[in-house]
Amino acid sequence: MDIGVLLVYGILGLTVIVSAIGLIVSRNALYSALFLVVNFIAVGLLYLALGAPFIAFAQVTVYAGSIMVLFIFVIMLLGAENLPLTEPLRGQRALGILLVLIFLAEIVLYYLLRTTPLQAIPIIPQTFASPAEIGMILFNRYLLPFEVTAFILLAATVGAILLSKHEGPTRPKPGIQKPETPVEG
Amino acid sequence: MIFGLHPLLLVTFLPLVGFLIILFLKAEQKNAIRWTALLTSLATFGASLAMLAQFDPARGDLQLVYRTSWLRVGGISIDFYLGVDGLSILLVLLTTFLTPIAILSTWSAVEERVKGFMAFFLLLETGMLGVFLALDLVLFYIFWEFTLVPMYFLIGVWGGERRVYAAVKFFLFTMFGSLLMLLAILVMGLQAGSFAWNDLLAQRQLFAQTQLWLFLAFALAFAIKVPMFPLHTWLPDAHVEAPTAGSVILAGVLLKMGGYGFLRFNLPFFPEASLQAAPYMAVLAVIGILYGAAVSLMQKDVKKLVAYSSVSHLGFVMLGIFAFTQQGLAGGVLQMINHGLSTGALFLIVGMLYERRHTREMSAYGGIWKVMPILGALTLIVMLSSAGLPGLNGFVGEFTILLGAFGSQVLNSPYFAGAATIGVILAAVYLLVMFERVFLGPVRVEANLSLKDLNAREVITLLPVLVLIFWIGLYPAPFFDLINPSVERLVALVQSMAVLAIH
Amino acid sequence: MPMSYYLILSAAMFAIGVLGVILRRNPLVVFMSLELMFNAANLVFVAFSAYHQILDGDLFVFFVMTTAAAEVAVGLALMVAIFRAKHTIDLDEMSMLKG
Amino acid sequence: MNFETVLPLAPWVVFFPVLGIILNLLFGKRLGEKGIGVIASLAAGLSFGVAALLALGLTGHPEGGTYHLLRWLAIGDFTADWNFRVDTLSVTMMLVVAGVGTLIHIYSIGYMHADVRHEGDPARFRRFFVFLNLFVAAMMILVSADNFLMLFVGWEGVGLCSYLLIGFWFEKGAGGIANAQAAKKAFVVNRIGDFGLLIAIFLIFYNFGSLDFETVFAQAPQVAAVLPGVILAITLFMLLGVTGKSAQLPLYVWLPDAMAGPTPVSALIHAATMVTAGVYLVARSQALYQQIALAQDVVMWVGAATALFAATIALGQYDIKKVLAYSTISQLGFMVTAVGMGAAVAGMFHLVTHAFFKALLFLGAGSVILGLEHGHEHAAAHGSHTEEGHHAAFDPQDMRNMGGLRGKMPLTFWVYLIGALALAGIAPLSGFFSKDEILADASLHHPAVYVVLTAAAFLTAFYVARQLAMVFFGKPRSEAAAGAVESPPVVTVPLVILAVLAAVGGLLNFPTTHWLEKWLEHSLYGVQPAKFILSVALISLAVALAGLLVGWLIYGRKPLADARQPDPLARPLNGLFLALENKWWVDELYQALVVRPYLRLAQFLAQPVDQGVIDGLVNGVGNLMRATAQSWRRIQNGYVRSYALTILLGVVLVITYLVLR
Repeated sequence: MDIGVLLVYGILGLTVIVSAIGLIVSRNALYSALFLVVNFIAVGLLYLALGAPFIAFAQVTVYAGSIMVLFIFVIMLLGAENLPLTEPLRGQRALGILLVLIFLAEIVLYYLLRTTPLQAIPIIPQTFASPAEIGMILFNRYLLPFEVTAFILLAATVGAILLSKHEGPTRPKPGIQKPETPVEG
Repeated sequence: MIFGLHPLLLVTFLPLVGFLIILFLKAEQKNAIRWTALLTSLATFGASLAMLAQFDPARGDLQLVYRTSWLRVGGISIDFYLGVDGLSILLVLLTTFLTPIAILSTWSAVEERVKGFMAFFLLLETGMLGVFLALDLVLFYIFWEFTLVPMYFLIGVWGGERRVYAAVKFFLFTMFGSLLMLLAILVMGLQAGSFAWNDLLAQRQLFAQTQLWLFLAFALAFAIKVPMFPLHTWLPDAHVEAPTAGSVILAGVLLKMGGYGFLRFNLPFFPEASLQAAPYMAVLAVIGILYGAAVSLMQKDVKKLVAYSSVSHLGFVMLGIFAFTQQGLAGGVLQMINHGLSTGALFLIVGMLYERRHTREMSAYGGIWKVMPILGALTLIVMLSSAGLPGLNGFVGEFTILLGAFGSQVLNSPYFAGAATIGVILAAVYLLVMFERVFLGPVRVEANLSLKDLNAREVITLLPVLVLIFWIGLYPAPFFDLINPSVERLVALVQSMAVLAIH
Repeated sequence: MPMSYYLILSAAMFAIGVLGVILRRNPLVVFMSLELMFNAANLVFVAFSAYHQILDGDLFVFFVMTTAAAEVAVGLALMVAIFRAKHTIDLDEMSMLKG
Repeated sequence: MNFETVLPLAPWVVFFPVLGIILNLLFGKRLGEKGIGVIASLAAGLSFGVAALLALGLTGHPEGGTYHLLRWLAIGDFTADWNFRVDTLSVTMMLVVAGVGTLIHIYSIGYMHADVRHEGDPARFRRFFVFLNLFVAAMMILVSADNFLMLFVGWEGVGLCSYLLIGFWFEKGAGGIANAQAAKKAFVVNRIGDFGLLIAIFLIFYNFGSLDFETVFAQAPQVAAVLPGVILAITLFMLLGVTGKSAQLPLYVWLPDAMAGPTPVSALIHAATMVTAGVYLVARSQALYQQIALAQDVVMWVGAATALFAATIALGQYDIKKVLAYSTISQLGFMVTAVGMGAAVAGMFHLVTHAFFKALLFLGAGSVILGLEHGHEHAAAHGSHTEEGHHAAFDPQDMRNMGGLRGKMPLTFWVYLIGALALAGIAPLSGFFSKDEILADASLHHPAVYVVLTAAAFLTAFYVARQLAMVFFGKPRSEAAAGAVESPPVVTVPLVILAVLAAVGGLLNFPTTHWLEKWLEHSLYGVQPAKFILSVALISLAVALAGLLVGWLIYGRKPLADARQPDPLARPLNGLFLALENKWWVDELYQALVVRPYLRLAQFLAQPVDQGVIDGLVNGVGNLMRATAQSWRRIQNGYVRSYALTILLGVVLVITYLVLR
């Protein structure tokens, strides 16, 4: 394989990992958000390389674009609070890191021991995963999930509006009234 | 067929019709709701009499069988399977007989949430009838558990001060026992490939190895319901807190489900295990008789006293059942009816007093016979019936049970019956003490001086019970005619097993 | 490119996301870490889609994205609501539902 | 009279009283006291008529017969029917019960008319007659039963009536509750006896295969030959029932307390009829008792001991009815001794004569009490100031408050005297003959028993003299006694009739004719001809006279001066008299040995055991669940990151499994 291509891939991969690490170690949530944008874009480039242009663009517009705007907006709204770095939960940090390492190791082990070896990804034809093709499948085979997704989005919208709405003076909730002592006899 | 319907279906589900009608009534229409409930339960009683008319007392097997496929789970058919025989017919009649009486007793006692009360009551009736009529074990279990729900609410909503505690205790205690029974039912059904009673009976050799465990699983559920010593402590709490009508049904019918369960399932399915367990069960029964009598003597609350007396009385029933003689078993069945009548009536009476004075403490009464002569006289009769006075129903049951137990080949010792006979003395002690504290002596509390005697409705509530008390006491032959053939079959079955076990 | 590269990259990303969820007390960062994990999964989907030359993987990514968007919207709204009530967004302060 | 034609009448001895009950319950309120009394008396009287017809029928057919009314119980091989047995023994009992019963019904019309007003609840007049009719019905069931189970029905039925009538004035008595407690005591003590009878019935059924008298008695010799122990057990358990119902040692304690009932009740139930049921049972079951000598000896000695023991207590009592009550116990002891010795005819003879003279004595005592109550009310109404302080405490039954009634109530005095002398055994009154027959039999076979019984007879005469002296002689010791008046004819006429019967009752089994013996030998097992022994008769007469004389010397010559003076015997006998006065502390003994331990046991079971251990165990399971949950709930610490870590742990574990699988 071409060394240049490999280099490009290497840089992309490295960007992904580094930005991810940056995300979780920055104390300022705003930095984390920016690292995440970088990460998304790098992953989006990988999608392009994997012959999925539609997904790549969706990734950039939906994730790196609108969702991140949402994040940054909320960060601004709530104030980028800097929480102390001390860990109040005993053993959380050590145990967390340990378990994650085990997890990684196990994944690798599983891949090595339990799966048939995978070949390289074949050359992808130009027409594969074109937006038109995706649209065809989406509105034929995946019509129902598509509609369901739409419904989920609608529900999320309504929910988000309701949750963030400022509540007025608290109204008594229509609950169960305390029963009077029934006459027994 | 009655109106083109199978009589057993009609009997079982008629209360549900009333339940549905009540659902459509407004909560404020209290009288309409009461009348609907009363008329429904009376109609059910009528239907059960029609069932009785079609019942052939000479046959000891299952009659009026209704069977239709209901569910299929994993290749095993669960049938909607109803039927009646001599063991269950009197209990069905007792249920349909006591329900209208209990409903009538609530006429002025329950003023709050009448709609819910009556709705639950009719649901309860369907549940109880289902228990006595179901012949498919899964169906039986469904009805069995189903009765818990309305009763739970009757105690928990319309009960006394500690109603929630009592309701939860009642629910969990009985639930605990019946879960093991469910396991046993599943084991048996999966092994035999059917849940129908007669299929399982025909294949009972399949459980020959495991029958002791299965017996214990069933017995635990039934013994809690009966309740046998030492599983009885839910009963006083439930009785004390339950509303009057609830107590009547609880004592009158729900407890009988335990005894019936032993007769219907434990003895025929696991005869060897039953024979093996008989002495132990008899010991518990006798302890229950004496213990219940002693403990009830010390109660200050009338309802508690009656509740503990139930422990004592049902000890007799269990002794009769595990004597494995015809007299013992037939007496046990009849004694269940007797206990339902006399204890039910006692609870009605306590309810009538409570409605007037709003206390159940015996110290708050005294000399009531003087101010309420009608109630005094009626209570006397009921009390004596409970104490087993000859000529009244209690004696017939107790005597036949004791006679059966005395010569039982299975128990093989007259000491069981001898010790149980002491319970007859002790029963007189606690009942007379109760009667003395409440009805005799001078009127000590001023509030009691102005008590009104029973009104016509209350007399009508008690009168049918009294008629039966005398009828069974003086001429029980028709009742035994219904019971005997089925009991004969049961005894023959168990005896054949006993012979096999010896060889 | 060998498949394994993508898988390892994805696994690493996922692990980092998990670490973020477990170690960070800022719920916003936790959400971002969750997004990271989604992305890791998405990457595998897309990779296998290309490997097998079947489009279904891509479509799943599409669904994951929309669901993630919905989740973020609701989650952030929750954060705003909680912040209004408690004036902090420290996850460790939100432990009222303890036994 | 053809027996076959009268036999179907047999159930009517029960039906008539039941009919009376129903009529009185339905219409009594409208009819008034007269109507109630007439209906009730008529019911008892018709019952007597039926019994008399049956007796006439039996003269031509002395073997008797059985009338089948209804199948009662039939389960498997066990059957019991409502069968009425008509033979000489049962008809004798019927005649006594219905005869004395009818007289007492009539007497009660007058007595209760006054009593309900004295006690302040006239509405209870009807209730009294309902109970009285119920008693006659139950007693008739008892004596006409053809099997042990039906007998048991009557047996407990009369016990119930006893309970109801003792507690008739349930709000009266010491502390307002004593009457009710006396009633309860009677029922419970009787239940203890009934326990024995029940066990006996079970044993009979399993060893004879039937409860019918005919079948059981016919097999008795065979069974006794094989299983003598079983017969012994049957007879002794039966004896327990007898001691309960017939107030023998050790279960006699209820009878003195039973005097709380109205006096006619004491006369009918607690003297003449019900308490003799035990004697009847042993007489009826002679076929069983005569198989086992030991059983007979036990019965005999129980009777003899009771006869003497109760007689001693009677010496120390002041209540006119209590004296009679202990005398009844003592006389029942004579009867039980007789049937125990196998002299069933003598026992039955004494039963009949005792019914006459003891009913007479009780009714006479009732007449005295009525007179005193009248005098007391009269005195109170006329504003006597001296007694004001004692107004509530005045006891019209206390003999110390009486005295000198001979002049105030002459008719009552004369009939009472006849009854008392008959009780003392003075020839030629009825008591002499019947008691003599028992003594004669005892002297022949059981000299020790004879001595005991003679001693009892002496004491009997002594306390009779004491009572006569205290009640009728001397001068009135209270204003009530001074103001006493003779009772109305409705009270005195039955007294006169009973007095005649008590006087001539001895003719029934007069030593030369032996009518009763010839009559009863058809239905009694193993009747041996009674012998009249002149020496015994003379000794018994002498003893009776001596008793009367000694009693007269102590109480009659120098009567008590006032109500508070101690008994003349109190000083010479000292502690012994205290023991007699306190009835040998038997009640206290039972209280300490039986009642209180049982109450303590019950309390122990109710509180620490039931609520503590058993319910504690149940609630303990619940609490255990709660405690477990309490400790496990810490896992739910509320930190979402902690939960996330746990999820990760789960994931790791799952993958571990997948890798290692």
